[in-house]
Amino acid sequence: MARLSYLKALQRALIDEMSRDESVFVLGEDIRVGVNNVTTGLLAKFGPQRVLDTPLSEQGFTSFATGAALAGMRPVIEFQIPSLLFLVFEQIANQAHKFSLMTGGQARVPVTYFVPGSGSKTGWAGQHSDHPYGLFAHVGVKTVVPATPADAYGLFVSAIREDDPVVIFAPAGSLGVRDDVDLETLSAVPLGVGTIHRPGSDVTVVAVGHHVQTALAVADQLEGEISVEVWDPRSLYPFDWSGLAESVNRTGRLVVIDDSNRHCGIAGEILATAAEQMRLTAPPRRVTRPSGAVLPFALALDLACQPDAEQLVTAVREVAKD
Amino acid sequence: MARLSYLKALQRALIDEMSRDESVFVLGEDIRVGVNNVTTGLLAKFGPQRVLDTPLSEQGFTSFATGAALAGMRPVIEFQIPSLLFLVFEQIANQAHKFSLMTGGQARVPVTYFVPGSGSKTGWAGQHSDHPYGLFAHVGVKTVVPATPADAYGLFVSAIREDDPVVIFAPAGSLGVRDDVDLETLSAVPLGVGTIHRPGSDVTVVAVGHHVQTALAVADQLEGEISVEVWDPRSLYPFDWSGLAESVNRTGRLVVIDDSNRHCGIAGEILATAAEQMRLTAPPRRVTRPSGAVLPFALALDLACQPDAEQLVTAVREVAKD
Amino acid sequence: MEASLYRMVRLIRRFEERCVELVRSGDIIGGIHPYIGQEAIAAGVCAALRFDDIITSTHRGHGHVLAKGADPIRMLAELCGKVTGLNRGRGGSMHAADFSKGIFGANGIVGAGGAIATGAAWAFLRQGGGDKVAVSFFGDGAVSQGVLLEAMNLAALWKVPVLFVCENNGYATTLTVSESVAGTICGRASAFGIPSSTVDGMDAAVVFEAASAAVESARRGEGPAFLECLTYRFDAHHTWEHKARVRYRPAEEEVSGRLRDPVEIAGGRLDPAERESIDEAIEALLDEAVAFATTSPAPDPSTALDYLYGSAVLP
Amino acid sequence: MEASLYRMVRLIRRFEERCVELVRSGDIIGGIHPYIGQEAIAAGVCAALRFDDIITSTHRGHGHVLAKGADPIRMLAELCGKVTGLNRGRGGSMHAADFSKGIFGANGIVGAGGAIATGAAWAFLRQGGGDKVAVSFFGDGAVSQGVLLEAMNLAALWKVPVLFVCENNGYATTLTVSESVAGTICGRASAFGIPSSTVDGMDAAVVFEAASAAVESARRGEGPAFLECLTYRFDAHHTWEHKARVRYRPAEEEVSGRLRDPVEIAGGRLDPAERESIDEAIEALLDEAVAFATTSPAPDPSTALDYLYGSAVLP
Ligand SMILES: Cc1ncc(C[n+]2csc(CCOP(=O)(O)OP(=O)(O)O)c2C)c(N)n1
Ligand SMILES: Cc1ncc(C[n+]2csc(CCOP(=O)(O)OP(=O)(O)O)c2C)c(N)n1
Ligand SMILES: [Mg+2]
Ligand SMILES: [Mg+2]
Repeated sequence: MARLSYLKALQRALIDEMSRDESVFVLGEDIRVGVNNVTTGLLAKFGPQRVLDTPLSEQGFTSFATGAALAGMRPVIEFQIPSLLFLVFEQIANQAHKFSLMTGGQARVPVTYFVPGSGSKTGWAGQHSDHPYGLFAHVGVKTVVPATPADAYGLFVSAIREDDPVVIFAPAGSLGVRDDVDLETLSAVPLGVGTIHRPGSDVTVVAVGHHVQTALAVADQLEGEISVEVWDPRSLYPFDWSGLAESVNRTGRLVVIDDSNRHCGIAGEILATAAEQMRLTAPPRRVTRPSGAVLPFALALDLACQPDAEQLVTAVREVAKD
Repeated sequence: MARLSYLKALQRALIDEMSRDESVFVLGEDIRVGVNNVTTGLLAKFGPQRVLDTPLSEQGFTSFATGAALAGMRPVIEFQIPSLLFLVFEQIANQAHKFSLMTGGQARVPVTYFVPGSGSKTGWAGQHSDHPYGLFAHVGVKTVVPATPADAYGLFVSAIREDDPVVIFAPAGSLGVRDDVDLETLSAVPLGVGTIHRPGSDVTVVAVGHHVQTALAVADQLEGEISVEVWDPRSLYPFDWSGLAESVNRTGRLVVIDDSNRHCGIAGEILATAAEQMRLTAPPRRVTRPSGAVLPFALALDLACQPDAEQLVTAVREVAKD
Repeated sequence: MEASLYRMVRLIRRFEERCVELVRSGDIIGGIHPYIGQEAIAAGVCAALRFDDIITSTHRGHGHVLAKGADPIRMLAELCGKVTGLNRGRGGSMHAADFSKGIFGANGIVGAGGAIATGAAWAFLRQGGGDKVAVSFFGDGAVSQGVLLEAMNLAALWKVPVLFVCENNGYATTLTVSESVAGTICGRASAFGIPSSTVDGMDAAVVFEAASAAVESARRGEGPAFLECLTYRFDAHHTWEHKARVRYRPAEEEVSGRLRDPVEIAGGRLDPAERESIDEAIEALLDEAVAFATTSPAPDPSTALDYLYGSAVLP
Repeated sequence: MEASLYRMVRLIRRFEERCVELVRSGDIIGGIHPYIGQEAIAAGVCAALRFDDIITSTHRGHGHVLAKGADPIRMLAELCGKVTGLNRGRGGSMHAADFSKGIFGANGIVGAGGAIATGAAWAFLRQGGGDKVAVSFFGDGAVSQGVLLEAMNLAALWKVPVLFVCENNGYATTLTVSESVAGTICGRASAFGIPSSTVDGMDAAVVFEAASAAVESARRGEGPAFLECLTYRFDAHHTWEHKARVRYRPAEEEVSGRLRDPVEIAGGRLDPAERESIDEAIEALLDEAVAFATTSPAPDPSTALDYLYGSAVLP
C-alpha cells in the first residue's frame, strides 16, 4: 500500500495514458512548468510535441484540439480556471459534442477537458470560483467529478480513452485528499457508475466531488443517531440512475450535497429523477450554493455561499424525521 | 381589440422602449435590414446610432454592450441563433452578470440579450436548434420565455427596463402566435411572476414557451376526462415558486413540458422544488427533449427529439391515475 | 486541367440550381445558402489538393464538399434528409461531411472551421511520414471572429501546414465588407506573419494556381498561408430571401457583379463540343442524384439519437 | 509633472510591497499579481487622463486602479476583504473598482477589458457633449485573445475614442512573447488600421508623452490608438510563486531586467529632498492604509448575496 494524493493520482493517470498511447498529448497554459502540479515533469518525459504550451487563445486551442482529435489524436486540455470553460462553451458544446451525431457517426472527438482546482480556491473571488459542471451535463457532454485519489486516476484514464468529449473537474477541495492505495490495483473507472463510500440504511446522501468528504464526516458525526449511506455518482453525466435507485429505494430518504448553483443544477436533477422514479418516503432535500451565486471575495462571504457540514446535518435530520 | 402577432408584439416593445428612453439602443447582425423581422423599420425611425449593425464579432460586441451599459446605456442585443449564446457565455455569465456583486453594488449592467426564433426552426439542424435557457438560469442570469403576444411585449419591456442582464428567448414555435389584445392594455409584465392560462383542478401542467400552446390543446383534448391547469412560469429565473405552489398544492399533481434537454434542465428544477416543498399526491413527470440531445437534420428525427402533445397526454394520464 | 476545372465549376453550379428547385418543392427543408457565383474558388482550391488532404467548410459549403470529392448523389440525399445521405440524414446542408474524403464538414458557425483545420494539420505533422495539408474555407464575415484570428496565430506560431481561404463576396449576409472589416482582410494574415495574396476568385485557373503555390509551400514545411479570393454571390444569402425579398445590394451592383461568371470563364476555355459533353454528363448525374435523393427512405424516428455518442453509453 | 509621476510610481511600488507583506501575513488571502517593475506604465498613462475618462484593468491591476485615482486606503481595505473596501470586500485584488473615479475594474479574465472599454468609449460619443476617452490596459498574453482582437476591429470601424495599452513584460505567466505572439504585437493594431507605437515602459515620462499624444488624437475624434510599453515584471507572476519556486526566467535576465527601475528613473529627476518628502508622505499614507485595512470589519456572512442583482428580485 502507498499513500497516494489526489493530485499525484491525476498526474499518474496522464503519464500512464501518454505512455500507453502515442496519440495522447496534453496542451494548455503553463503546463510545461506545470503551475497546477499535474503536468510537472511531463515535458522532460514526453518532449515539447506532446506537452504543448499554448498562448492565451482558449477558443482557438480548444477547437484546435477538436481538429487534432478528428485527425486521430487524443488531446487532453488543461484549463487553469473553471470559468475558462465558459469561454470555450461554443467550441465544446456546439462543435466537439455535436460532430458525432451530425456526421451520422463518421466522426469521433476524443478530447478530455481538465480543470485542476475547480470551485473556490479561497480568495480568488468571483471569476475564479465557479463549479459549472451542470452546464456540460445539461448540453450532454460527459462530465465527471472524482472524489478520491483512486477515482481521480480511474476516471481520468477513462476520460482519455473515451471516444467522446469528456470534462473532468478536479475540485480544489479534493486536490489534497490522500488515501492508502495499492498502486497495482489502480485502474480505469467506467463512466456512469456510482459508488457507495459508506453504507447506511436510513438516508442516502448523494455527495459530489469534495463533498464526499463532507458527507463522510457528517455520517460519522450522526453515527448512532441516523444511519447515513454516502453515495457518489462520480459521473454527473452519464448518471448511474440504477445505482442511485438501489440506494434510495432501500433508504427511502434522499439528501444531495453539491457545490454548484442550486437552480437547474445537478442536485435538482437528482431530486427530480428520484421524485419521478424512486420510492421516497419523505421529501428530499438539497444542500447547494444559492441560485445564481457569484462568490464574493471576503472569506466569510465566500464560505457562506458554499454548502457545508452543518447544513448537511440539518438536512439529513430533517428528512430523517419526516 | 386588435389582432397582434407575437413578432409584432416584440417589435412594438422595442419601439416603445426606444421611444421612451434615449439610452436604449439595439445592436446585432443584419438588424438594419431586419432579417428576423423584429428590428425591421427601426433604422428609419431611430437612425444608425441606435440601430447598430455589427460585424460577426459576438464576443466583442457582447462585452461592448457591457461597457456601454456600465457607461449608462441600455443595450439590446439581437442574436440570430440560440447557439451564438454559447459563444458569448463568458461575456454574459462571467462578466455582465458578475459586475454588480463583485463591485459591491457600484455597477449596473442593464443589457438585454434577445433571441428571436430559439429552438428548432425545422431543418436548421444541430447547431441552430438549441434551447439553452437552462444554462443562463443555472448561472443566475435572469431568463424569460414569453408564450403569448402580450407577454412577449410585457416581458421584453421589463427586460429592457431591468437593471440587470436579462436573456429573452422567443421560441420559433411562438413567433406566429396571434391573439386579440387591447393595445392600450399592453404593459410591462414583471419578471418572476407566472400565470395561469387555463384553470383546472386535477393536474398542474407547467408549460414553457411555445409548449403553452401544446398544453392548452392537450387540456382541451382531455376536457371531461382530466381537468388540467396550464401554468406558465414566463420567467425561468427568477422563478415564481409561490405561484407554482399555489397551483400544485391545489391539484397535488404536476407535469412539466419543456423544449430543452432533460438532464439539469428547468423541468428538473421544477420537479425538484416541488418534491422538496410542495404537496404532491403522485410522482411528478416531465416531458422534455432527451438528455444531451443534438437535433438531427431529417424532419422525422428533429421532431422525435422534441416534446409533443402525445407525450404530454400520456404523462398527464399517468400522474392523474396514480 | 482546364476541362476538370470547368467540370467542377459547372457541377457545383447545376447542383446548386437543382437544390434551389428542391427547396422550392419542399424536398429540402430549412433551405440552403447557395454557392452560385463562387464556384471557381472551391474548384480551384480543391484541384490543388490531394485525396488525403482535408478541408473545413462553412454554412455555404456545398461547393467545397463537392470539389473535395464527395459523391454528389449521396450529398443530395443528405440535403434531402435521407438515410442514404453522406451523414445518414443527420447533418443536412450546414453539416454535410465525408470524412473518408477528408471533408471535415460544413459548419453552421461562422469562423469555426479555422481552428479545427489547424488542429488537424498539426496532427498530420505530428503523425509524420507525409506532407498532408488542411484548408479552411470561410467568408469575409469570418475575419471578424476571434476564434479564427486565434487559430491564425497558433498556425503561424507552430508552422502548421494549413491554408486559410477567405471568399470575399462583399457581404456577410447584409453587411458590406467595408462596414465589417477595419483595415484589410489580408492585413489579418500579415498581423501574424502569414504570407497572403488576393486573387480573382471568379477564375478557377487563377485560384488553382495561387492555391497550388500556397499548398506547396505548406507541404514544404513553410507554415500557413492565406488566400483572399474576390468573388460575388449571384443568389441570395439563404433561400429564405427568395420569399422574404429583403433589399440590401444595389441593383446595378447585382448586375455588374454577375458579369464575370465563373462558369463562362472556365467554359470559354474549352472546345464547345467538349463543354457540351461535360454538361450532358453532369445533367445525367444530377438527374440520377435527384431521383436517388427523392426516392431514398427517410430515417426512422426511433433512431433519432443514434450516433449521439461514440461510446454507446446511454445516459 | 515630474514630481507627480514619481509620486505615483513610488506609491504603487510601496503599495505593492506592502501587499506582498500582507499576503505573507495572511491578511490578504488568495494572493496578488504584483505590479512591481511596471509602475511607470500605469502612472504615465493615467497622468494623461482626466477624472472623467475611464479605464479597464487586468488581473495585475493595482497600479492602474491607484494611478486612476482610487483611494489607496479603501483599496487596501478591499484587498483585505473588508466592508470598508472599494468594493465592500466583494471584489478583492482581481476585481477592485471605483466607478466614481472611472475605474471600471480589474478583471480576472485576460483580454476581457478591451471590448468593455470600447463600449464605454462608444457610449461617451453617443452621449455627446464631451470628449471623454477610455483606456484598456492588458498584457502581452492578451493579444492572443479573440475577444480583444474583435474589440480592436469594432473600435477602428466605429472610430471609438479608446486607447489600447499593451504592457509587454515578456511573459504571460511562464510563456515568453516569442512563444505566444506570431508576428508582432503592434502588427495586431496595424491589421485593423489602428495607429500604434512601441515605447519604453520603464520611464513614466516617456509613457506619459506617448499616451498624451494618443489620448489627444482620440479626443479629437481620430479613433482608437494602440501603445505597446516594453517593461519587465520584477516579482512573481502571482505571489504563489513565492512559495512554489517555479523556474522559467533565466537568472541573468532577471538581473538585467531589473537594471532599469521605474522608481529610480522617475526619482532620479527630482531633487533628493523633494523625493524624500514624497517618500515620507507615502509611507505615512500606507501606514494609515495598513492600519485601516487590518482593523476594519469583515463583511457579515448574512450579506453574502447582497448586490447580486441591481433590481432586488429574490430568485
Ligand atoms: C458566429 C456566427 N455568427 C452569426 C451567424 C449567422 N450567419 C450565418 S452566415 C452569416 C454571414 C456570413 O458572412 P460571410 O462569412 O461573409 O460568408 P457568406 O455568407 O458571405 O458566404 C451570418 C451572420 C453564424 N452562423 N455564426
Ligand atoms: C482568458 C484567460 N486565460 C488564462 C488566464 C490565467 N492567467 C491569468 S494571468 C495569465 C497570464 C497573463 O499574461 P499577460 O497578459 O502577459 O499579463 P501579465 O501577467 O504578464 O501581466 C494567465 C494565463 C486568465 N485569467 N484568463
Ligand atoms: Mg461574405
Ligand atoms: Mg505579460
